Amino acid sequence: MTTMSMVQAINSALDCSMARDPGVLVMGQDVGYFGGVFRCTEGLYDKYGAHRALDTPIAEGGIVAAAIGMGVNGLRPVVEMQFADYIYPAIDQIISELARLRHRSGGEFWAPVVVRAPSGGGIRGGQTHSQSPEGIFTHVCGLKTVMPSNPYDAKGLLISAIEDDDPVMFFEPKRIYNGPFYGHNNSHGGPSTWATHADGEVPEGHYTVPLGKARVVREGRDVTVLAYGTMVHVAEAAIAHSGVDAELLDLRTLLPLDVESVAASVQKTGRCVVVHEATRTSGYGAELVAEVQETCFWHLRAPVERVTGWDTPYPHAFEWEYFPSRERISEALKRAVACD
Amino acid sequence: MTTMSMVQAINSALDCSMARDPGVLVMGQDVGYFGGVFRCTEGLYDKYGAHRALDTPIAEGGIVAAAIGMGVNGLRPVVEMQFADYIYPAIDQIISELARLRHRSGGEFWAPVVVRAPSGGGIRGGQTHSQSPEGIFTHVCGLKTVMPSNPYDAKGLLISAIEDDDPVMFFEPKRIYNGPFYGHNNSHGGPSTWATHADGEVPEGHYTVPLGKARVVREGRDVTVLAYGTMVHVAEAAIAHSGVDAELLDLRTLLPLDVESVAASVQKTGRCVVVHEATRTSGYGAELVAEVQETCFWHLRAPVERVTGWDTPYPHAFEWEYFPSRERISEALKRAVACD
Amino acid sequence: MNSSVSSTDAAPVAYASKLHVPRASSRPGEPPDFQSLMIPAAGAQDKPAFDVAPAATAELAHGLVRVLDDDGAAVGPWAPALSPARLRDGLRHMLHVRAYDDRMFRMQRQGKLSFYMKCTGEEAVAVAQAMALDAGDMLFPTYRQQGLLFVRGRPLVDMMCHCISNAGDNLKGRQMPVFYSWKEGNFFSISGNLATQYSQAVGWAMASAYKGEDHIASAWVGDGSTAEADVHNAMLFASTYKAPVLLNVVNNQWAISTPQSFASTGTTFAARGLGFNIPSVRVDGNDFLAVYAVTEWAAARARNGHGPTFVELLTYRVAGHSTSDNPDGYRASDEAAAWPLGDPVARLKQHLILLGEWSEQQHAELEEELKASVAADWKAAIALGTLEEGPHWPVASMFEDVFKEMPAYLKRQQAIVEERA
Amino acid sequence: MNSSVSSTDAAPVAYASKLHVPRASSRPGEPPDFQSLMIPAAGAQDKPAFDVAPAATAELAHGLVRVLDDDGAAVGPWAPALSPARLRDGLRHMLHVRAYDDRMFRMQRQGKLSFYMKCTGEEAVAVAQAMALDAGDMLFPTYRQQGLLFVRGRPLVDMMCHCISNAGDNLKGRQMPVFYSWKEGNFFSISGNLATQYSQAVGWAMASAYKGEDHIASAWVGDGSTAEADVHNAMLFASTYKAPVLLNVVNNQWAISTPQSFASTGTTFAARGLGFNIPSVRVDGNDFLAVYAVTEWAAARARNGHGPTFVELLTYRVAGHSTSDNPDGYRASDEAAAWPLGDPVARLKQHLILLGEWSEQQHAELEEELKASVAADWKAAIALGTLEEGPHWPVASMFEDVFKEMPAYLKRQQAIVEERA
Ligand SMILES: Cc1ncc(C[n+]2csc(CCOP(=O)(O)OP(=O)(O)O)c2C)c(N)n1
Ligand SMILES: Cc1ncc(C[n+]2csc(CCOP(=O)(O)OP(=O)(O)O)c2C)c(N)n1
Ligand SMILES: [Mg+2]
Ligand SMILES: [Mg+2]
Repeated sequence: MTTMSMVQAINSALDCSMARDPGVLVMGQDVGYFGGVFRCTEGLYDKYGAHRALDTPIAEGGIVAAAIGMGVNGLRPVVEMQFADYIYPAIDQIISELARLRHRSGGEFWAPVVVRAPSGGGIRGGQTHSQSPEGIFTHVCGLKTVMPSNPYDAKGLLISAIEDDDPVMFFEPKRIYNGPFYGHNNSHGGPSTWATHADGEVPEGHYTVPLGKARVVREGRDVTVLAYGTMVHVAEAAIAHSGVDAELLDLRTLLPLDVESVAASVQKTGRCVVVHEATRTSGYGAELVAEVQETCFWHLRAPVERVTGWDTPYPHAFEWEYFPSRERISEALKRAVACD
Repeated sequence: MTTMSMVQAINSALDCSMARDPGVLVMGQDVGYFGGVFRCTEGLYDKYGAHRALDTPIAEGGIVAAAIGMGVNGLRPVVEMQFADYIYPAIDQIISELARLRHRSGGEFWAPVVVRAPSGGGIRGGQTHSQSPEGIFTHVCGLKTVMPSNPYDAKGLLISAIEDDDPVMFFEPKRIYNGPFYGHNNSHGGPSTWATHADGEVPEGHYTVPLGKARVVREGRDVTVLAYGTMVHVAEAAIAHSGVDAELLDLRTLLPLDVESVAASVQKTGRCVVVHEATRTSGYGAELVAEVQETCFWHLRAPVERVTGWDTPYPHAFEWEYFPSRERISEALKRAVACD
Repeated sequence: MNSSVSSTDAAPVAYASKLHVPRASSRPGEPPDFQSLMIPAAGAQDKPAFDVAPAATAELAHGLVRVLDDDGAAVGPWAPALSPARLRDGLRHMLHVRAYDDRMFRMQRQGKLSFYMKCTGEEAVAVAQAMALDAGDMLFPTYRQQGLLFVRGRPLVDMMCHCISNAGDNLKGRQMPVFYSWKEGNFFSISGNLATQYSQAVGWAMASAYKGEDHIASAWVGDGSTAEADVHNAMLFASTYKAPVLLNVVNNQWAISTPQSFASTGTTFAARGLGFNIPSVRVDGNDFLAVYAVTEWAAARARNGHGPTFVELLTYRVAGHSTSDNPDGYRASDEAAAWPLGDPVARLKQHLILLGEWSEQQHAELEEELKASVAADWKAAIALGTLEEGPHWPVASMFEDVFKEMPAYLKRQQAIVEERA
Repeated sequence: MNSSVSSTDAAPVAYASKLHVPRASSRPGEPPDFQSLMIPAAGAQDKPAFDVAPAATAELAHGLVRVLDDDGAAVGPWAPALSPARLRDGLRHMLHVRAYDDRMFRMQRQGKLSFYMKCTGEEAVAVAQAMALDAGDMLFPTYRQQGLLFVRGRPLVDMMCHCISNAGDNLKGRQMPVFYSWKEGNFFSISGNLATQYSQAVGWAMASAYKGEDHIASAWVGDGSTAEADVHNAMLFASTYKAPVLLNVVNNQWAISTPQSFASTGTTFAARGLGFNIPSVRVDGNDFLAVYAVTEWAAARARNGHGPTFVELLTYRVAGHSTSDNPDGYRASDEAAAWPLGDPVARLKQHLILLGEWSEQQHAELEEELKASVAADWKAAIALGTLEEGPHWPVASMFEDVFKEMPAYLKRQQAIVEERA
């Protein structure tokens, strides 16, 4: 056991997977010699060579298409999109091909491709380095969608994703690549680096965290908070800040959603707040509200509220006003428990 | 006043718009000489010439990009995607560019492009000629999303869309291009061609139907049905079939949603069923459920239910089992009113 | 120039447009015009070494490799060493495809299929290419290379069962007709989305090189579909990583109603390959021998580590695009007859007769035989179910294969369907 | 070949890969290697007529248009007729850009900007091209053509205000630094998404032709970004409709850490234009006169109805990609010094001195003057607000311009933000 940042944990997941299976390779822009703009593939080029830490042209659609062909030919490519914002040129290959191949071929062909993409705000990247497009992919049948919130899960989920025979969209919240994050001023009192966070303790070897299973971060009685990625930590801070006895679920996998855990919690608490950084309208939060409403209607004692990014592009100068802050979540929690 | 099919009404909207404004042009695959695979641009080539009924290469991304450039240079291009299923190669230009341009340039540049696309099942087109991807676009800030359910609205909404200075995604339910449709066996008793349907009466000249306004198709007291496109008619048939006194709203514009009309209706009826043909998870129906739940929670007497396409690709042989049928909607209505 | 606007509404002055808009080789009422096609004589092109520099193929990319001359003789350096028996195999496959197409088209007209697409006039492309490739080579076709399946020996009954989505359909009723998939035959699942397979084929070939294997990939795309970004991606990746892949463009002059001039930019498609530093060849797609020879050469290049080859196959789509269109609505009805490269079946037949290895009578007999066998196959296929009456796969099977294992939420949806059934 | 696997886990045998993976011109610790660049002598290329056939530009696409020889003399048919005053303007603009870049880079290092990108070594590209275009021509640049703004006269204070997102930012604090937009100067909003502007520029140019106007468009893209599908779309549409557009590729050898060999397919970028039947020219991007001449020629072609021109500008990215990377991590630290085409500022200066129109002293004085004026501009900019302290645009302004008119649901969201403020 050692401590790792999320970047190191992802790197370790790739390393373990490449060591165990010669069919695993990483590919993408600047992932080879350079080790990736966020350093997630650092060292893999030296260790596994230019063929397995494969630099590519700047053509997201071509990268995913090539990965699909490789997947059909027995490899397990792990594609890095330099930013989730740049996934759109590849979306036809992802939606029309990668997601559908097994079904349309009656099970004859499939491509076990993982698409990794740093997402969310946190680097003052403005509207084209801050997006959270995960909701779009949850609308596409045939894709699994994952977003870890800490190093331990990141490594275990990524290894699961690589070993999974279905395609997986793996979103990495870049804001917590190098340390946990609790909101604007980081004044939660929690550990400020992964090195001192419990979930920063990561085994060096192979292990998996199953896809499709949420994690109860904190038990509580009065309201359920559904969150994933960075927002898990901000929600944790908001719970502390608000003094509300909330139960916090880290969904980890968005599709397939762990409906059982969600329903069990909301049926217990009778209230629910959904949090994500993505824009609000038709975001994944809408699906969560719909799901909760359908499975827990008779238990609900307050409207399920969404705390999300605004329905605007992510503005460079106003990251903090855009970001679903500890305060906004905290107010939603208080509104929820005020209902009875 | 004359009667028109939806194809003719769309054609008439294009004709009127081109006649009034030399900056309006239609462009896309087979839209020029041939008049479009669904005949929506028939006659425009002869009337307005090859430059204004512009055939294009088979490159959806290139078509939308060119349209954006044209829009920036003062034209109002109306792009036809041959099928909504083929919109994905253009999605980067739509999401990253068309939708964002006005905002990112501080209002300096914008492109008033309309993207028309036949969507939904109905021609045994299998998974790549039957999709309803509208939900994805409602998650993208900066785009308006429209889907008409009849010739009158189709023409009026399309003219509004063309005259709008914002980009508009305009989805045309191909199943009702040539006649209304009430479900599998069409045994609703309603008119079977637009020629005998009230909404098939369409003025020949210019008129508009405003974007962002829903239409009450049928007033009712016990449950609100939210639908758009083909499903409006199927819902109408289901209401008749079930005997439930339902209020039916044809949303017409999905974004911006006419929340006022939706809320007013659900607050009156206390129950709501949401219907669409698109796949269920994270579809636009999720947003509707979330919205209803947020604005009408204290009025709800039953869970808001979604009746949608299944979370699978649209299967060639099983169109009817896939399609949200009159029966499935009807059962949902009965379940809703059974709650109290 | 824009026509002037006429309408009931007040008509503002239209612009005096200077935009260039490409033209078609013919439109209804116009005479066909294939003047702009460069068609050198058979035997005129050199055959370079396998390791030819891309730039040295400029002549091949702008010219046209042809082997069969007007008399049916095989001439020039590209004439392949094919035995009469193999040539007769080729002829049989082409006739078989044609008989199949005719039957299926008629069945569609009778409502037994929802849709169909013929490859009439283009049979040499798929048949000769499949014969020049190895069984272990992976095929990434479009809907217009049904000939590949015939050469690789797929039972016609299986193809038909797919086309009518019956209980014998290996695609479980999910796909439209003609979007075949056949793993056993290394024939990749055909996508409804044009050109996506092109860049996937390159990835497949990269994986083959990555694994140190000798199998190559071959991909096809239509002239119109070359406009898609996937073709760019394919060429870029193939050239960058020297992937062992054949990138074929089947230039049959039309993309539904849109002429090739909306994709060719006024030069040959093969020329585009040169821009990506890929050796590129333009070949008479109606000349069985030429197609075979070029494919054999390109495959050998790929297998020996010389990377990709870009091949334009010049041919003509004699039938409509599909059962959904009538080509007389957008091109002169006598255009096919005016096509200067003739009919691939007639040309190979002429060659075999010239060699003394075939006769009109044998030909007529073969046509009859194949017609009868296709009819028998059709009977066998519909015995396993029809589109409208079934039996089909169980409806609930549509929930399978979305994922390898069905997640709980899909099981719940499946249960609803099963309840209703 | 794969390196062998070493790990704590049991290591299965890796494949013996045959995949070709391109190499870089240098990596840290290696000597720079620009052998494979073809660099003919200045004056060696012919200058064709405006209506040259695309194929006839093959020499230009594989060669290199150069005007300034080693002594700083302007030689050959491409030497443009530029007055000493105009040349001094060009020199001043390039030095101004350099002074601006230096200042902004330092300010970023001090935390006053969130991010910055220099164009050091590439100043001739944007400056000479902007000078060769008309004010009414529309520019579709990348983040590395800041020189265009200098030539068109944008106040530096405005550029700085954008970069620090203060109250004077015309982009209202929405965009990252360097993603300028300037409608008044016909300078299109720069996108974070690479290459998207390239195909939009073609649409803009098509609209110009559609309206019967004479304005042309000019678009830029980096060597790495040529891999994006938009570049393919741009070339295809530009050639198909003969759009009046200049399609420029700024080949500065690197795309972040990735060498141009991952995009060039081993030939010139200009060669790709030939495949689309577009006249194509490769030009010494560090030769102010050559860049000017080629741009002037291409612009005249476009304006006179001869359609697009594809231009590769061969240059070198002297600085890091942005403030976020250190190039010593992925290329030899002496690579810039080994770049065979020198520095564009030094070369134009040498030329002017040779003409007797400039001196070392004037040069030094100009550098001082520009440094001082940029410093003054910076003061004026931060007086209008800083990134961290403001004043900024009102926070609630972020809800504006999503649509032309704000819909009710956005007003509701805006109200929440206003309440909190
Ligand atoms: C991405 C995409 N866009 C559009 C279509 C609709 N479509 C189907 S076939 C076709 C024409 C293709 O022409 P070509 O590539 O020349 O092939 P051919 O049919 O002539 O063999 C079009 C536009 C599609 N299937 N996929
Ligand atoms: C679609 C997209 N993919 C990836 C990126 C990330 N990215 C930004 S700049 C860059 C390198 C571009 O290199 P090049 O085109 O050579 O231009 P240069 O920076 O050298 O001027 C990359 C990969 C992006 N901005 N957009
Ligand atoms: Mg074709
Ligand atoms: Mg570069």
